[in-house]
Amino acid sequence: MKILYFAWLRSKIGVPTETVDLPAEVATAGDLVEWLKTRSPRHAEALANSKVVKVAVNQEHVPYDHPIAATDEVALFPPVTGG
Amino acid sequence: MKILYFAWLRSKIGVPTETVDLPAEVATAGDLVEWLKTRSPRHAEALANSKVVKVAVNQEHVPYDHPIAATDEVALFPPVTGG
Amino acid sequence: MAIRVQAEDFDVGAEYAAFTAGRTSVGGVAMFVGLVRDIAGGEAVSAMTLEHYPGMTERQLEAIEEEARRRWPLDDVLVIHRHGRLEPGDRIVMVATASAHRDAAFESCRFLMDWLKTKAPFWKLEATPDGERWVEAKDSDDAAAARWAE
Amino acid sequence: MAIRVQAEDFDVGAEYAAFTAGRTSVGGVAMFVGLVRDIAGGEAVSAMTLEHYPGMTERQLEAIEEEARRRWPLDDVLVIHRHGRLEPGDRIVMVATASAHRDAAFESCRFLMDWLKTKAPFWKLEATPDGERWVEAKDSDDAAAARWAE
Repeated sequence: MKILYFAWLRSKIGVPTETVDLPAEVATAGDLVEWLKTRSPRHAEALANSKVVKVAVNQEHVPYDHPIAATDEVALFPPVTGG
Repeated sequence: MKILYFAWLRSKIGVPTETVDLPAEVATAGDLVEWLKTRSPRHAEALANSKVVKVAVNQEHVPYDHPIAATDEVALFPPVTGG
Repeated sequence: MAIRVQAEDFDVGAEYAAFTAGRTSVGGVAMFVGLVRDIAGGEAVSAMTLEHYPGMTERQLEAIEEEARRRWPLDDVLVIHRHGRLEPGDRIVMVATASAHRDAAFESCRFLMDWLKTKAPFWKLEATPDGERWVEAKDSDDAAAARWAE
Repeated sequence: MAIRVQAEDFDVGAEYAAFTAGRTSVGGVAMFVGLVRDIAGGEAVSAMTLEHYPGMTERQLEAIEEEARRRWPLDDVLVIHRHGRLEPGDRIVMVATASAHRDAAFESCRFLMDWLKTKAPFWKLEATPDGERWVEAKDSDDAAAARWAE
């Protein structure tokens, strides 16, 4: 699965994108955020406060209970601040 | 006293402005509207429905109980429709 | 601050450029431009003539602007209103407000338009296939202005 | 209809002119232009960099526009949002809506700005004397967007 990071999530994790092999038990957006925390201390720190970690699946905002599949484009980012 | 008419009040009465000598008993904007009705059948018809006859004294909107003096600039017009 | 009542057309882009030139404290500019429609009340309109009360118009617009500045923190306000004969598609009015904050810009711009429609002494005469007719004041405009009563 | 996400600046006057050219059924155009302020949260801001999520940005803006057209009778909608490095006074965003009626134009323009601030994937990085900092989302923006919940 391809994962994109934006804004301070990107700079804290240190890469704009990474490709991961998901274990079978990671079924939702929320599962993914939890699982990503175990990848490195940088991931753990960046994703510590899930209130400010938003998830988009295939370019649509989704809640944490949204299912994810290996072919999805998943993006993690802080609350948006455009306009 | 100089009186100005605008929009359909002007076209119904037939003049944009007229100068009148007020009798002493005409003390308010409302008195003036009533008194003007007696000047001609055109005045009477134009001013028949006082709901749609607005009064400004010295270029400020005023209610009918507003006092008027001979030196005031008084204007009568329908509800405004600009913008 | 600028209040202008004029027969001449105005250039929205040039007005916007002058309004914001050199400003770095403004976060948002809200603008409204009112135009002559080719249809009104179901009838075709070929032209519109705007009559106004010179002197009182400027006075009322200045009072409305002062009220807007009292209510919202505004960097600047622009109101241009035309009079005379206009055709469909022609610009009638432009209001622009600048503020550090977008809510203040949006609200003051709408406030100015609502008050202008109910306080500024302008009257519209429409030319239709059945002849000329004076536009009647709308209850909805009074209701819109009443929203802002303090 | 036009949604544009671009690094280049835009010309408000030219956009307005193109937006209204040849239209005679539009009674009002509401516009909002968002600009970079030289101060934010009490600190001087020398520059701002807007990051976005290409693809999702356009998708979200199109969805927001569709929603606005569903809610109000609009003749046209324009949304331009820049990304990249900007300086104080620079334009960030422009929204314009055209309708026969001014309330529809005003409300839809504000709706678009409120939703854009809470849904469109843009992030602002401010350069201040203390270094760079990511702008935090404001509760007031969420509250503004919540106004429009149906």
